[in-house]
Amino acid sequence: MIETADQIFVLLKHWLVGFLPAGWQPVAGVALSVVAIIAFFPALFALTVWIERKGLGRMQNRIGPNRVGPLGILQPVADAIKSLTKEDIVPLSADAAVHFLAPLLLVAAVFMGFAVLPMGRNMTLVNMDAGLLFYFAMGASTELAVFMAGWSSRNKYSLLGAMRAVAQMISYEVPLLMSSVAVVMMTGSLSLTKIVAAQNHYTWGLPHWYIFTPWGFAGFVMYAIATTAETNRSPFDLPEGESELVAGYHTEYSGFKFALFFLGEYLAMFSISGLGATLFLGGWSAPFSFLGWVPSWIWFFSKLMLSIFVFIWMRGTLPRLRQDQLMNFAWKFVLPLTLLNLLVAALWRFLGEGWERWVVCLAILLLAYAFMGREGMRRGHLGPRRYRYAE
Amino acid sequence: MLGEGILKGLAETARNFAGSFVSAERLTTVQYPEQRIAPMEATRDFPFLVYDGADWEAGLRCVACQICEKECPPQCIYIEKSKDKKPDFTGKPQFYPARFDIDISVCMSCQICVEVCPFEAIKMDTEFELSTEDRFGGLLLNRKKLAKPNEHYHKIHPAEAAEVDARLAGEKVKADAKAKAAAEAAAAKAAAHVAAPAGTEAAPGGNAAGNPTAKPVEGESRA
Amino acid sequence: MSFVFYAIAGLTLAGALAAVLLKNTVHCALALTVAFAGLALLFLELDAQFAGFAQILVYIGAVAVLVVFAILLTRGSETPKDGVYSRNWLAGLVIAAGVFAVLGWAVLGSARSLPHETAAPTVTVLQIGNALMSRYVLPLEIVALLLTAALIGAVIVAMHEKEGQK
Amino acid sequence: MTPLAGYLLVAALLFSIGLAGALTRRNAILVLIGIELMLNAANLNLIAFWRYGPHPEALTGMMFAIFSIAVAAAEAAVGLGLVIQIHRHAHTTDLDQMNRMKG
Repeated sequence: MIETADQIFVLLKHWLVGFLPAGWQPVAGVALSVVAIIAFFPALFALTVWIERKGLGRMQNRIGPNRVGPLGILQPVADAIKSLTKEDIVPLSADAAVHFLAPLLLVAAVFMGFAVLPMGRNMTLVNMDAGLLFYFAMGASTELAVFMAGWSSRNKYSLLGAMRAVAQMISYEVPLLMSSVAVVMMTGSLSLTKIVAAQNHYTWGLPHWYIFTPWGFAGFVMYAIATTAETNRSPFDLPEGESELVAGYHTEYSGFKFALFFLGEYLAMFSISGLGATLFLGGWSAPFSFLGWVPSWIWFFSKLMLSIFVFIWMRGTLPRLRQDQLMNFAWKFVLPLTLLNLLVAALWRFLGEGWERWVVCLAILLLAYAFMGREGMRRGHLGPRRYRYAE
Repeated sequence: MLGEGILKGLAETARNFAGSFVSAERLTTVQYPEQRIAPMEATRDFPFLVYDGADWEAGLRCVACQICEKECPPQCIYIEKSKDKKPDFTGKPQFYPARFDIDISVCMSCQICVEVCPFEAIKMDTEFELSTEDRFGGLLLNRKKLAKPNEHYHKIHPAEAAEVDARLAGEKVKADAKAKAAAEAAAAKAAAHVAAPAGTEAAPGGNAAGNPTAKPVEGESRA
Repeated sequence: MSFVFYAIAGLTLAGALAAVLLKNTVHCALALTVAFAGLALLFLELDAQFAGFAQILVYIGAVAVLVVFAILLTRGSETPKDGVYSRNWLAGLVIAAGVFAVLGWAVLGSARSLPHETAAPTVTVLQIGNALMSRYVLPLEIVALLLTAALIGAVIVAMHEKEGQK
Repeated sequence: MTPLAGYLLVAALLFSIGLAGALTRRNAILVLIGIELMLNAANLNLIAFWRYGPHPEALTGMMFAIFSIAVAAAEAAVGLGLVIQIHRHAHTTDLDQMNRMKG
């Protein structure tokens, strides 16, 4: 019974594909999985919109939407209908072709990223040998889509927003890659299923997740910072800073195309937190050995929703970073620490079993963190803001 | 240490989030149409005309002196004086507004009309759900819609209403006393006039008996 | 000649032609991205998975955005008034056609003696890693050095002369 | 499967398109785009020959192509840096007007 629950989707697919003649079966299998992903994640997007608005409300001492349906559960449906029925205005001076293509390219690139994520025991759509490289290759093309959106609307604010967004995504893509390179170095393979398999062992009931090692934890923190910046969320949402940039690169979009941008942003959040769960939190492996009977895909999606809640939590708390602070933080704090993290991971590997590797690695990382933090704050580009009032 | 502030902030929002399910103080939302906050004493929305007694037309305190019409910043009050007069609360015949319109879509609830009104005739109401489908006529309240009994005034601004009533009662007493004194003086003069045989026909103050003495006195006492 | 090869080759060549012929420079840059994507698909068609993804990551992720930034920084997005092609464009075209003629003649001439299709090699990332660390470790170090030099060089070349402005 | 000649022809055509772009365009960035196309055509040749070569497990062609991608990216970065600097100095990216050697 447990086995079937764990493999419920795989068995379902085989059963459904079984109806087709043998020749068509592989193609139909892939098509079925693709349809499943394209149907499931936008539904999860609707649920997350509701969770976000209720969560943010609760954090600000208010209730959040509760008018549309019981507990406001139909609010995403209302938003969807509103954005579908709204008129899709394209500015006259806009570059029509590029303006139309930008949201499509963004959503397509983000959907491609889901192909390599292992969502459960042998539930990976495409088990690629260079899966992580494929994921980052797809992630890299979203920057171009953002630029196309900003430039083609021929609007100063959206161009400014697009420039800020692209600059931010590029400067935080380097730490993102570097922190996942540490995981690749320790597992010895770029394939995500192998990474999850490497983390799927238990000693005394505790799992071998990478986050429970010093370099893994530091890597995870850097990864989390980089993902928040990659998806333009919470403290790094300067590109669509409502206060000064109207709505950043998607100012001139309305109706369905604006909903596509919104969907693209949330899908990017899902896929990048799914990747984070796979790299550092052991993908679909259970947190404790005695919990092994729970189906594997439940663990993957609970970790995913946990990181979504952390995104929302950060959005409810942190103020927006200025562009120069954002850039300083990326190049002068996160990147050096991720490079150092690579060194520490190597050290961790060659010091062999035993407690001294814990001490050495922790010491190096904490020292570096304290020193760079203090140095950064002293020189003023990392710490709290200092204002120069007019004399 | 870098990042300390972030953790403190996150802890604070977590406390808010968890607290909102538990303590009332962390969830301050009032579900407007179902639950309401009791309006405070000094709430003011749109003006209304106060009237004493049962019949609103006769009991209107307003004497159409049009001060509020002149003073109103957005000029949203329109008054047409009546031709005849009707007795006010002290019995003295006064004009009354044949037509008194306030366009509440223009009114900005600044309460200047209440401050300048010498006759305590216009006060600020706490009623704000006045939306209508018709944007022009619907929001133009005429005399009948504006008039509300003194009891309503007592209900919404109890302290202020009591103080106003006390003052009016005082004035009424003073006016009555003056009227009584004037009546006796007139009676005494009439008696003296009859007693004095023929002379002093053209007594000074000949016109005093003709018109009621209350008007000038009332003006000063009001200042 | 399978249909898929034709489609991808057509896409790449169309992107390349558009990148060269279009008037609006930003459209050229976007057409260049289509050419890069087409090439990446050609690499995948040739079972060079690692090279294909590296091509997407490096070219579409970085070089295309770099080109677009350069275009905007040099105010290239407004179409120039006095024509898009240089004066002696015909000479350039003739030279390019000549080069293509020579290359085409060489390829078609030796078409028979070219090696034929062999079984698809299964190239795993592990093999590439080992090759990089064993046989190609010297080129790897040199490329690392070159990339650092290029990184610093590009920044210095394109840096605003702060001292000039002060 | 398509014979090797197909890939070589596509690469040759791509190379000549890049060359035509580099030679005929007026804007410096378009010349750089042409050069990028030429480099990519060379990469395509490398990988085609590696794939159809006698022993592909030696990985020579593919490694060569990966290194050439890295070098081409570095070259593009420096080239565009130069173009930006020229534009800032001479306020034009038009190659026909850059005919003065004055500093």
